[in-house]
Amino acid sequence: MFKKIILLVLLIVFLFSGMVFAQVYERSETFYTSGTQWGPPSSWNPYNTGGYAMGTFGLCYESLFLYDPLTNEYIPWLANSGEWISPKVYELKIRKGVRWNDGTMFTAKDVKFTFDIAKTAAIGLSPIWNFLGSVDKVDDYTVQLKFDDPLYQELGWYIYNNPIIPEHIWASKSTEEVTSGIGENPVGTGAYMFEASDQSKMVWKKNPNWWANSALGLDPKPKYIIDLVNSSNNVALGQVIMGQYDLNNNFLPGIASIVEGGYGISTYFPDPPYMIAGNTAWLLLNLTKKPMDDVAFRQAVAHAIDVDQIVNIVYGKIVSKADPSGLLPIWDQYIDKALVQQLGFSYNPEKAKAILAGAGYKDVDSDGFVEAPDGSKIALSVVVPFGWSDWMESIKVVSRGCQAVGINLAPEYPDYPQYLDSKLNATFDMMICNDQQMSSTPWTYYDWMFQNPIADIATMQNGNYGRYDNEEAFALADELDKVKVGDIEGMKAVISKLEKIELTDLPLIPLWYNGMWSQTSNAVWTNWPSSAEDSNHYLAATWRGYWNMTGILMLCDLEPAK
Amino acid sequence: MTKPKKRINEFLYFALKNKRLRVGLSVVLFFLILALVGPLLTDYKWDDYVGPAYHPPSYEYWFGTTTFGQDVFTQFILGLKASFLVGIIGGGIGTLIGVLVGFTAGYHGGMIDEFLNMLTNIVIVIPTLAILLIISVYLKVRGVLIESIFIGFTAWPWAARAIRAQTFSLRSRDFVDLARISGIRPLKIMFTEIAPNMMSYLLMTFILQFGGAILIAATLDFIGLGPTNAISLGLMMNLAVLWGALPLGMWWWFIPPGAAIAAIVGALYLTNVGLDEVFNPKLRKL
Amino acid sequence: MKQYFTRKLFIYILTFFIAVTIDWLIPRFMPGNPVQVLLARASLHAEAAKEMYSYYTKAFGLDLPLWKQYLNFWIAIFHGDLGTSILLFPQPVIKIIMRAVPYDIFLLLPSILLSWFAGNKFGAFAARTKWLDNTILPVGYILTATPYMWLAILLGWVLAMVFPIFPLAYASSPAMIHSFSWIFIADYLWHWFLPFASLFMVMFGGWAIGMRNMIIYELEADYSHYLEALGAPRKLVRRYAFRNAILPQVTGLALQLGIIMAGALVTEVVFSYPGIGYLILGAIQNQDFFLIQGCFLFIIIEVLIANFLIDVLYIIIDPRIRIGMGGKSA
Amino acid sequence: MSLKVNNLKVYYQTLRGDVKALDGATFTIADGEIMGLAGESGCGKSTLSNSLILLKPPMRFVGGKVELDNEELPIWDMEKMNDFRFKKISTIPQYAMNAMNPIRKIGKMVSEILKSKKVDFKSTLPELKRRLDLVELSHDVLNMYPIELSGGMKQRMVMVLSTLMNPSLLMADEITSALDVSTQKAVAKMLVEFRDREFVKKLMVITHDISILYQIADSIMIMYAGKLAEKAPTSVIINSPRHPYTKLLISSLPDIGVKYSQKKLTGIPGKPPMLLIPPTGCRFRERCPVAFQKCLNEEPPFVEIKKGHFIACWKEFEKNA
Repeated sequence: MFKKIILLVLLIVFLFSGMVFAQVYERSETFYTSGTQWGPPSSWNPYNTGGYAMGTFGLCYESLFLYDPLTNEYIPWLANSGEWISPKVYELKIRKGVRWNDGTMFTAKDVKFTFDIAKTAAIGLSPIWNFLGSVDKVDDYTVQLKFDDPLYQELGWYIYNNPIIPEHIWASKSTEEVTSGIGENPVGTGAYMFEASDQSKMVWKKNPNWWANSALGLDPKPKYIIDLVNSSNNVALGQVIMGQYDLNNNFLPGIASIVEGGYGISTYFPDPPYMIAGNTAWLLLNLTKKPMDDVAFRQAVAHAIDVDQIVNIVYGKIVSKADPSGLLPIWDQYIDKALVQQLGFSYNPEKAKAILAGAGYKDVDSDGFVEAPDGSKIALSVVVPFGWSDWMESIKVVSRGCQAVGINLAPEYPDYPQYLDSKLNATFDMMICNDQQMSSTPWTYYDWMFQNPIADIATMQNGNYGRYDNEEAFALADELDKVKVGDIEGMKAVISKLEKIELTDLPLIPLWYNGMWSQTSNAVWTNWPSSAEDSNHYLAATWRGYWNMTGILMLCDLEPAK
Repeated sequence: MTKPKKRINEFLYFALKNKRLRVGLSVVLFFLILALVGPLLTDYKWDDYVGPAYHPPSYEYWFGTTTFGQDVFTQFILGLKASFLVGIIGGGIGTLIGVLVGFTAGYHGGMIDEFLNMLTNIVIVIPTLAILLIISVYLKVRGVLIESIFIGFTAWPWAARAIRAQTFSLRSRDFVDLARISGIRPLKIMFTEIAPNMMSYLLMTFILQFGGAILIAATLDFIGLGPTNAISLGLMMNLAVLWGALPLGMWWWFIPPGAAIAAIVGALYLTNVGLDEVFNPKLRKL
Repeated sequence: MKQYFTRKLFIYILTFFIAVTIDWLIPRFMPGNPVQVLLARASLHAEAAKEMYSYYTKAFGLDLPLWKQYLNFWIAIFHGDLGTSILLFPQPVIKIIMRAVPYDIFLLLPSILLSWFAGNKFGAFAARTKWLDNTILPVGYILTATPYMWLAILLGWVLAMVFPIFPLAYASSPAMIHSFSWIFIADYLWHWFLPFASLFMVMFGGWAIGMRNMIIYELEADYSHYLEALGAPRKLVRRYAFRNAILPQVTGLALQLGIIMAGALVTEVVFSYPGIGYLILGAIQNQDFFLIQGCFLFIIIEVLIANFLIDVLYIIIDPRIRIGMGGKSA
Repeated sequence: MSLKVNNLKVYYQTLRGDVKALDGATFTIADGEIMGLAGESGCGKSTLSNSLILLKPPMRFVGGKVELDNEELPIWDMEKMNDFRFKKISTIPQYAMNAMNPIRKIGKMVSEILKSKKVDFKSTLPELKRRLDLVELSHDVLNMYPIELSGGMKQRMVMVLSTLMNPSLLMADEITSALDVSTQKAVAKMLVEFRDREFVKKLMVITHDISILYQIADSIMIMYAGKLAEKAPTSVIINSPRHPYTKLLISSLPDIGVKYSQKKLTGIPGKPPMLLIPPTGCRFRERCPVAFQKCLNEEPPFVEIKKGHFIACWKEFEKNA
């Protein structure tokens, strides 16, 4: 029996002498990535927003514009230009000479079709029809969007976040197929085409006659892009170290030490926080419950949390502390510094205690924890989903901080559905949450923060889970939506009002900026984006929605390693 | 028939003579003592941030530190404690149920046997993970105790089978028949006539259940179905993998817990064989 | 014989029924509802989310009364329809599982069978061979006492990280797409080895010990003594003892299956090996209840079939059962 | 031709030291003789029979000589003995009920045993069948598994198998104890028949049941505490025993057929000495009604006081003298 096993081993060894490195996809022309796909690739439907295979939108299907969050610029893509020819009419000039990868010409009718289909099928673009009147094709390369009451910021988000689909293929699909079909054999205008997929990977093949080659002189270097299904942290980290990924977008604990450790692994910033801030981690407070409904209490909590400990110990410095306004660094220009200076909070246990005392929170029964002014006991919990290791560590810090100032707050780790349920139905006390990714406008943030009507929060699933009810705030959020995209001053004006409300009422407490986790290897590809002067400043991320935030340009700037 | 007392002395005699038993027991005892006195050797809680992160074993951190600078030794000690708890409670419950079911089935036979057999088979086949999954969602916090009880309630089938077989062979012995004829109640017979003659067997069953419970617990903890409010050896491995201890070369984080489990359970098995050789004259080697 | 089987069959059917019912409960018991989870994954815009919610609720038939859902579940099962995955929406669960099953079969069958044969042979060999009994068996004890995942972690760490001889993860190299080329098969085996080895070793220890203890009893049994008294050579005595000792080992196999499955699960997790085990963990982490459900249903069926086969095998190799069924008795 | 046992010493190894279970036995069994061996349990009779065929730990060969048909038996050597076992010397064990491999068809088992002893099964088969007829077993048993046979059938099957090679010496250890009275008689008769048909030359029948011996044995040997007490033709032992122990033994039997070992020897206080450190002198003296000084110091030899009548007792020697 042992012989058998030994034989087996021998056999394997034999088979491998020489064969191991005989690969089907030539390493030197293949781009390995991971960090988006949480299970085997299973959908190539660009409208399956949360589930389409990595790259379906961005590599295969494309949008009218790209958006560069670091420079706050729109880059004409399938559209040459978009202009407001009248206050309510937005005219899109469509790029000529673009072909779908099945050879068919791409024209205005595809764009019109894409907008129209959002009317019948419930997809990400559908809400535009709340303020869009009609879509008219002027000629083969001109489309006009006629609005009843244009929401500029929102439109600004749609034009780079919505995949354009080919009418000649999608016209025949039923509404179900559009919203939840698998969408195999995707036909897009993009730089890559479907090559293959299996349990653990998705393979994209370069589209030899991609329009941008000639039109923009862009040429993505990798012949193949292989996206590997996410594996456990240790596997991912191990493969990063061994240079088996070119780009990895997983949250990898200890990556800092790897970057310093000289494995040829780099991140956008050479030193802390290493990563570009991708979203804000908030502490949500349930305002429908006592004592969270008390501003003073919320202020106390805000002052009680030692965010630096989370940043330094839990995350090992790969994240950074959030501005009290919670606005991401890319939106720095919108932050009203003076206001923050005046109303902002920071870690200060003494002040926290003072605030509590001042508001009548006293430790009556001297159990080390304060009671509410009305004398009732306070016993609260802060929750994150079980298994979200970094957050689980983080709320320990949060609760320790609160307990230190006398607030009885305990960490709890329910399974995700419980977490979600308590979030949607406002049964939680406090929880961590980071729903909003970076985008073209702070409006997406405030829309999320001040989502209304409160009655529909559970089904809309788009923010304001603490049930903050303030008509003024709601109105301001809508007002911001109506500010023209280019009008920075106009936006600042509204945003500073929103910040004032936010900082005084603290409906939620911004804690830290989660990174746009991105670690790159120079083993096979070089010239990665970085903060360095001489290199490009695109986003090296394969996450859904990031290819069209300059991710695709990152591919074109790569250089094969010598 | 020699007198019980003399018999016990004899057992002790062989027990002390038996190398396997000596080795096995001393290893188990070593870890048990470590688990009991260990907490005195450390003044941290398992999740306190006590020192530098990624710190290899050193004088002040015997087993090094975790990604957050938690003391691995502290986690290890408390994990050990949890493991023994699971072993005793889980193993105990498992044995108890196994004994009850096995006895009743083996003693009564017939329909009762049929039924209990069926029950046993069913419990064997049903994926306990599925049940645990459902339960776990309903318990806000899962503790070591809950886990142990759960394990106990799912791990008894093989014990039941083994004991059933034993009882079968015993119930036909004359001394049992005698008792039966003289109209003693079955339950009484079971515990006065049969049980004493199976004591050794029961003890060994318990030991095996004990070891089994520890292993199962480790598995559950590893896939995150273990305690949510305490540390355990399985959870240590889970965390180590979660935080990339392998690629970061933090061997001191994932080696001790597994090694301890292997050592303890292995020692238990060894003890078991030792006992077998002690109780079963046929196997005594001189 | 016949009524023996009918009885067995009855038990199996009952077990299946109960198991499936528990299985059905999984998504229903979970707080919150799957659709919300699904929508939460697809970060949609408010309006869209609202519409999708009602759409999916219908799609998953969650708006029906419970008893109807239960009924439909059974009907669906017999149509091989295990619902739609959330994690891998909109893929049907059955399809996902079918893609994963081969990996399990090629991993589990060899490791279980090889370790069983090797372990038994070896245990019998070691028994009553003093130096072996004292040297190798302790190792055997440590092996069976080793948590599956720990051995897997160790092997992975030593043979993939410290000395990168074998790959640390996946069932095939990232540069390969399934094909029946030699290169692929070689690559497959290369990735298969570590998971196989760790499973094999742990089980091997168990079987070896089990057989060793069994055979020692058998060697002391009356029939062994009689053979010795008749001056039968050691070989014959041992052969008889082995034949008798193997029987409980077969039952042991049936009893072990559940634990082995769990072992396979964690092993696959450690090596990111895309079998059902790995799928289950992914499903648990992403709360894909329908996938969890499907996987468990599959495990239940696998275990039941395996048990049944073992029952049959047992009847073939143990005359006592066969005759007992024939009605005759000693 | 005969079995000559000379001062055979076989001890039991225990952790506390050697138990002198068989402490110097000297006797002979002539061809054609059926010798019954009786004594309380633990007196060493099983040790004697086992040591002759299967002497293995914890039994230890200490000394003495065993000659079977003028050929010395290397009983201390497990391997060498294999040449004698089955062919020259054989046994019907106490546990005859489960002496056969439960998962082998009996016929197959027999053939495998024969093969292992380099005996051709085919040529032996007719004889085997003949003997099955003799013990009234149908030939089908060869195609059956042991559990398909009743206790008595198994018993007979083992008898046939054990004697198949016409051994010179056969030992039957407590073969009747597990059987009901009628079967006992049948089995006992068969033993005699086997002897008459010369399947076996001589037998040593160990039993609790003197009544059986009374029917079949030519001579009876009484053992006490690892020593031979008395050996004489059956009638003598039953009617005019000389050794005080034998006397008590016989007289204490209320009526033939009761298994006396189950109750204490009435009338005699005390119990057999520990054989770990046996007392000097006669081992029976503590319970012996007629014991005197000499018994205390010197151990009585086992001597032939009359033709075929051996005893070990100072008192009797004096009478003779």
